[in-house]
Amino acid sequence: MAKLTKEDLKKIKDKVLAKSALKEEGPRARVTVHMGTCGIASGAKEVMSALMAEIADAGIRDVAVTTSGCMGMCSREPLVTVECLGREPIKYERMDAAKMKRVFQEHVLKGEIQTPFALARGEESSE
Amino acid sequence: MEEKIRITIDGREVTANPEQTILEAARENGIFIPTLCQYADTTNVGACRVCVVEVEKARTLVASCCMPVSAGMVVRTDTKAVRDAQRMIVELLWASGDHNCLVCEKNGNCELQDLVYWLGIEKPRFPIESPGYEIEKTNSMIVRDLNKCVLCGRCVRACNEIQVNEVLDFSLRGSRAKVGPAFDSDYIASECYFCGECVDACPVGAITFAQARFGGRPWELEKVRTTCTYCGVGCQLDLNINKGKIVKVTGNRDYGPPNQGSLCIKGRFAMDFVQHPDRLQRPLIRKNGELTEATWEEAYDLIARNLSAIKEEHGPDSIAGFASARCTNEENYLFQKFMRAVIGTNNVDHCARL
Amino acid sequence: MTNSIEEIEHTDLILAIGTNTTENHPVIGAKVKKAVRSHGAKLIVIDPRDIALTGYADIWLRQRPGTDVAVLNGLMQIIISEDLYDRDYVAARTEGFAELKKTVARYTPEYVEKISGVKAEDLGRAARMYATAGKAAILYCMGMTQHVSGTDNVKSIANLAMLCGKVGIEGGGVNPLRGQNNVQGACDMGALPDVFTAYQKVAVAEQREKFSRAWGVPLPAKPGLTVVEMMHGATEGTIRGMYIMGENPMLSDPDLSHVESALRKLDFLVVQDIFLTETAKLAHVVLPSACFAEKEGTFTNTERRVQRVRKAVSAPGEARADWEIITGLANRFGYPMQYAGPAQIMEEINSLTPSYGGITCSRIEKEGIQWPCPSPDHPGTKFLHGDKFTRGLGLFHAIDYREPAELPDDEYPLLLTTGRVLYHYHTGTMTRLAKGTSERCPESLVEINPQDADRIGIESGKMVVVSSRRGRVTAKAAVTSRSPEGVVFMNFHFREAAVNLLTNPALDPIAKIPEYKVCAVRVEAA
Amino acid sequence: MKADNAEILKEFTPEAIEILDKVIDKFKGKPGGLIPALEEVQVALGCLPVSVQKRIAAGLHIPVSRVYGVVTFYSFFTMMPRGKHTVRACMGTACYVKGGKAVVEAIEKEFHVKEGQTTADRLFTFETVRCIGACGLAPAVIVNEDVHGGVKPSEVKGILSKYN
Amino acid sequence: MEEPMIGSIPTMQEIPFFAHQKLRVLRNRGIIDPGKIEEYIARDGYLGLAKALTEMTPAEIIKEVTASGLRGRGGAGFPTGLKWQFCSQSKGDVKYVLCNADEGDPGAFMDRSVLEADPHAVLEGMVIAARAIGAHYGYIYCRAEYPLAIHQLNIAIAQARECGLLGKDILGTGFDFDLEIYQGAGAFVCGEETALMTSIEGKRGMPRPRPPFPAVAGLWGKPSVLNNVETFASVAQIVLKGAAWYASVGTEKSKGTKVFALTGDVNNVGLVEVPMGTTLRTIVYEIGGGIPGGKKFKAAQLGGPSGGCIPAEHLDASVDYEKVAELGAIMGSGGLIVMNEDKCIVDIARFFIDFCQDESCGKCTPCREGTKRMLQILTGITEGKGREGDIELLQEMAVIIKNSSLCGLGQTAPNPILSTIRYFRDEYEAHIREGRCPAGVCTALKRYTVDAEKCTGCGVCAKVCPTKAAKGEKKQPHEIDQATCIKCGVCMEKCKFEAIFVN
Repeated sequence: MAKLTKEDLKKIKDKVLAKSALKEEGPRARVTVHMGTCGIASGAKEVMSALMAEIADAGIRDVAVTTSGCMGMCSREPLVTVECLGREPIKYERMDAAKMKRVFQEHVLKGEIQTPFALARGEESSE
Repeated sequence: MEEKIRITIDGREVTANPEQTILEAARENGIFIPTLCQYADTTNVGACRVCVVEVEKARTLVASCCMPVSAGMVVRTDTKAVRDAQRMIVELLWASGDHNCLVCEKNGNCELQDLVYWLGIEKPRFPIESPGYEIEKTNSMIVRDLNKCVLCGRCVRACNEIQVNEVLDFSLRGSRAKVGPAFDSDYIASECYFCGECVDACPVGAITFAQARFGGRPWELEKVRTTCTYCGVGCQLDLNINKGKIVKVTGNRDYGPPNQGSLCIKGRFAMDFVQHPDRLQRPLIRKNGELTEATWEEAYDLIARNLSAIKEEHGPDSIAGFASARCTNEENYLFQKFMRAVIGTNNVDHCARL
Repeated sequence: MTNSIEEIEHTDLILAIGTNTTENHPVIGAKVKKAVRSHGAKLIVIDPRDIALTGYADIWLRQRPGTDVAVLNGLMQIIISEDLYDRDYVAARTEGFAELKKTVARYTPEYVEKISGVKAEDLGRAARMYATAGKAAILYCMGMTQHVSGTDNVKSIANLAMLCGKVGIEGGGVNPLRGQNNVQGACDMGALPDVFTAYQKVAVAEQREKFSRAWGVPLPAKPGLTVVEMMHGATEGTIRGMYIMGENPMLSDPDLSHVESALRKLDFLVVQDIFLTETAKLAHVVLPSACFAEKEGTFTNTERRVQRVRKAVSAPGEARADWEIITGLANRFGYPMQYAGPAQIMEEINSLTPSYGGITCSRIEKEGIQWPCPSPDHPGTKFLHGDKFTRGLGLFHAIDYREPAELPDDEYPLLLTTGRVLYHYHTGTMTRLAKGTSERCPESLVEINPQDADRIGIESGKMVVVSSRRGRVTAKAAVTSRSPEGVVFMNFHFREAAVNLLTNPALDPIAKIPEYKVCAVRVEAA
Repeated sequence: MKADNAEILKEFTPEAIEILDKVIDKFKGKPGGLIPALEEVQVALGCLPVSVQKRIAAGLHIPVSRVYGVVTFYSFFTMMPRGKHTVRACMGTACYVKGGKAVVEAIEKEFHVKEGQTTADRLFTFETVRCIGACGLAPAVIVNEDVHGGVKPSEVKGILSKYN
Repeated sequence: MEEPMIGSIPTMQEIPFFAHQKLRVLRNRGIIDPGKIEEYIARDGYLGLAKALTEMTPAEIIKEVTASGLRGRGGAGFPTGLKWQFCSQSKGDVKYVLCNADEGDPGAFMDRSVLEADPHAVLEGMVIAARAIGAHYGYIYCRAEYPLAIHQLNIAIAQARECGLLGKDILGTGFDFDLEIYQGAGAFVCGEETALMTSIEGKRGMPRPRPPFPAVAGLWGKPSVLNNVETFASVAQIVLKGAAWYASVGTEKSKGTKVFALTGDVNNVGLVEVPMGTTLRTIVYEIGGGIPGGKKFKAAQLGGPSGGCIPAEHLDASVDYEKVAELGAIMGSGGLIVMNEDKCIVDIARFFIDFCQDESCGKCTPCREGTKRMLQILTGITEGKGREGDIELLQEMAVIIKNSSLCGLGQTAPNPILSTIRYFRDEYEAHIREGRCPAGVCTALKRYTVDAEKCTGCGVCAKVCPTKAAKGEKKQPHEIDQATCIKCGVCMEKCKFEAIFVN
């Protein structure tokens, strides 16, 4: 990335927001694996591997995968957030490879929220 | 010169230089604050905390050795909190090692002993626990008994900041911390130069002179100030004499230039020769090819006779004299005077070039 | 020293050339290190050996032994060509600059590198660092003087210091570190063949007459012989009698076999010492003297400070202080010498010696005084040449590099240089009797570079034979990169491996100092 | 030069020495470079024995006493060769209150090591650490890079048996 | 379209753990990918910096930060703006900005989490601080135990450099600032500011006396500002949104939010950010979800080994600098460890003093020797060797050590002892006078006894007892001989009738 000026910051913001926004032409969905130290210690890496394997197997191209830091709720790690176009994000708790596989197959691909593992919906509020 | 500022110590208003510490200002005004780790001409580290005082508006007690004075500062050196802290600190130090004055070379000249006495501590409230280090007696110059070490770090600073030999440092940490050469080796196996600065710096009996052991109690020793006989630096030193013998050599930092109390291994530890049995005690005269003892009169006679004869026969310039860079000014003066005025030759030289 | 020891600690730059300060003058060495570590002074070391000071140095120039004039000229060439010299100082206080400039112009960094092995780039850095430092003190020692070019070396140092205006200022100067406790005093007291006290010349009638009057006898005008010349005289038979007070030429002089035969040829030899030294063993009469701890008097240290010596213990047996012995002898010769003690001798010195005029025993009770101190109210002199040099203007000497007298060749392929080690002193008469120093350094070591050692096939701890055209000694090898390739180092403290059996008696033509620092040797496994 | 390397060659291969010298070169003249240099060397060589410390001291122009003082001050540094795996039991407050002490005791008992020691077979070096920041998993045991959370004393053997 | 089952899933705001939090420092958590600077920028990242560099003078930055009431989040709570002002007034062309990421308190992981999840927030704060004091170089002192944090930081630094947000001519304004990570090598004391600087200088991390203060003579003797991760992470938003915004939450003297690492005997272990002044009860019971297993709350340890315990009676206390200090704890960096009734308070005090004495650098006497002796006394008490007068001696020592130690480590090390004696003196006395550990934790004081009513005399305890301390006639109630019992607890574990209990 080239050296930025103040004006560039806003442009980047708009660009990122535009790019990351879910849309029909893709990406339709985004899966975020929360990978802080505690998440990783609880098995977030296995969850991530399972997810990547599922995506590869399914040959899907319009699902974005991203990582993020700790959600703060260490005792429920690993946590995964699934966002699908036009729907509220869902946080899944205490994930493992099998659950990830199921969430991918059912929720991401078919839109069926897996309530047994779901912790919450929506986003945290910040100022 | 910067302007003096006014501060109050123990109710007395005194003046001080702005860059002075509380300790320095107090000392200058004859107010006693005990110290242990403080050592002139080295960094004030504030480690032992014996010198704590109360400063108005300060959150805690402050170490007077490293707290600079500031205008209007109000200091108390003698409150209960100060004394309680000093007592606790000294008790902790006492209990932390093998401070057994009966067998300690420093008895009578020990700063910890002085502190215990000054504070009037009967015995520490903590069980005495010596770390149990082996006493280092592996060289003939310096003995180290780390069981007596109070970790004031004076030896480390003496080694690093005064002599800049950089042989000693702290190792480990917390209550296991130690001072010494790298890898916890003994002095003789280390790169130590045996300048002995650490011995002079040690306030307790942890680092002492090996050859002075049992050579005399501090109060039995007479210190004679003189100039070192070795190199041309001319270090001022104290020969410590007991019963007509040199027991040890100590530096004295009050003497000022040229060495400010520092010495090297030779000045410090190579004075054995003075008392060596091989010293010449009587004049010797060669008789039948052998050097045999004689009286001064016989020796003088023989010299006067022979040199006069040579002078008579070959002239004064057939005689030559070596003066000595080892002898005093007065002796060299007399020697050249002797050669020039008595023998009558300028054939006088010494080893200046060698 | 032109300046004082304490100034070293607070100067901006120290240039140490030909001085292994930490081993030979440990307390001054400490000041150098302190200046660097605590006060941020810069340090330039010029020495063939990797001495302890190099570890503290900003720049270390490792010249081949004996190439100092080339290195110093090289420094000056850069300083002049880059216009870094002190123009005002040179104009106001010196003469002979044009000559100097012309001579040193030849010493380009590349040329100097060829002669000395010092990298051109390093030479440049050093030149700039020295010239641009505020205060800069040069320290030197026997590594400069014990060469056939010794006088040239010293003059070149003076040239450099004057060129940059660093003489006559606090923290600056040209500072020879005197090796023996009272070598300065012995010189000051006229224990030299051509001068009385304070360098008053025997050849100058006026000065001679002053002493003649004071001593009540006529005095010879012709300068006498130097030590090495005396030995030659003894060999040749012109010197028949010798009186040696407290010296041990049998170990300290170069080419010892020659010294021994000279001393043996004497008709009469008197040696006055505290031990039966190698020299004393050859004497006809040996007089036992008191050592420093057994008598009163004064020593003058390397910074011209006259300090008290005090009696702490009694001399053994019938041994007497040297001054007592001399007065006794003089009286026996019919020349009366009556002194109540050294203090009274000092009074006589005060009266005859301008620079010692005000240095009385009582004044130096607490702290020594640095000469010149002409009168009892004079505080002494911290540094010399503040306003002007002794001769008025400082004279530049245009000097060319000359090779040492003996260089390695096929037969003797290595260069031997000699010196002291920290733990011993001179011929070892005293330190070798001390437990501590002997324990720390029990034997002589031949320091040799790993590359040379590999080539010759020797290793640390093995005995080797070192031989020169004059003799051979056996000692233990210490393989170390402290020694540069092609150079071996030995100390001269051990009679078992008396290095002066090897050294070359070639003299500096002016100072008559032998070239202890360079000779050609061969090293082989023993 | 062979003679200069004699001591260190007894313990390390020429390749290892080359790595060491590279690190020394990297930090030569850098203020405060000692600690990062020691960190890198320890990662590369596994430990910092006397010979290595001497070489670092000489290379960085730092007194060897200071190097040793630093090595023994920081708990990260070790002068002894380590085991194949490093087992660290967290003894942060959270782990302590959740039974970390019992886990430590179990490891010590099971593998006959004390804190700071290496097992006789050189398989494990056992240490305790003051909080790895994974308090949510208390009590935690870290083997090499793997964090094991909620460890019970009885599970210790099973967890460690996977490492060999 | 309404999801058929979604109603059964609570919203984030309906979950108490999240509901009571107010995210400022943690505002990007779980949202951005910390490895992508553009995601940070998309959340208004570096706008604060842009404002500071283009619209504000250094004095204005300091004024804004001062007005916000931000206080150092590392423990002592010194006003950040004031610290910067002192440093900005120090003369010198070389100054340093230092970030303390040596989060050494056991039980604290706030800084790790921020560095892992939002490293740019810290960088941005540091650049702003540099601009305020006139520094051009900085260090982040991060403990080596945080490999992921260091990894994320390295990525963030590289990206920021590439974007011209670090290095020369930042954002084209002509301001230069760069920084590097300095890895701690495992010494808790290096969290102390002068020790941290000594450590960066490549030496043993031993604290130096103050004055001179770091603002005057810090790293390498140059004026330096040291703040912790959370403090720096707060700065950019203060600059961007203004002091008034920041000061809008919190108490009179403690403004803004505080991040806590909530751990121990609590249902929701995790990282929480709450407004200053939130009650301990809210944190423990609402956010933390209470104590597992229906156990009782005994105390919360605040401020790690330098802090103190707050007992149940003060659950409703407001958590802010002043109140916490008044209760004998300190805010510290934010470790909040909840302890239930099963925890022995003497054992906890012993744990903390063990930590402090182990981490003491050894330089000053009170800390080096004093903590060792306090540990010895406390260990004695937990082993049943406590003596009358021990409590008083501990108190006296604690006061003197606090009062006379060289650095913050020693000056706070006795806090856990003082606060536990203050609130749980009876528990100390039970150990000393009755040889009893009320919580049944101290092994040496455990007494295993048989409830004769429940015992069926099955003999299992006698069979498993390694020292034959448990014995009795068949079918008769058994007994445990206290003299030979080694308190291994096997008998209790194996008893099928729950007839063996421990007090």
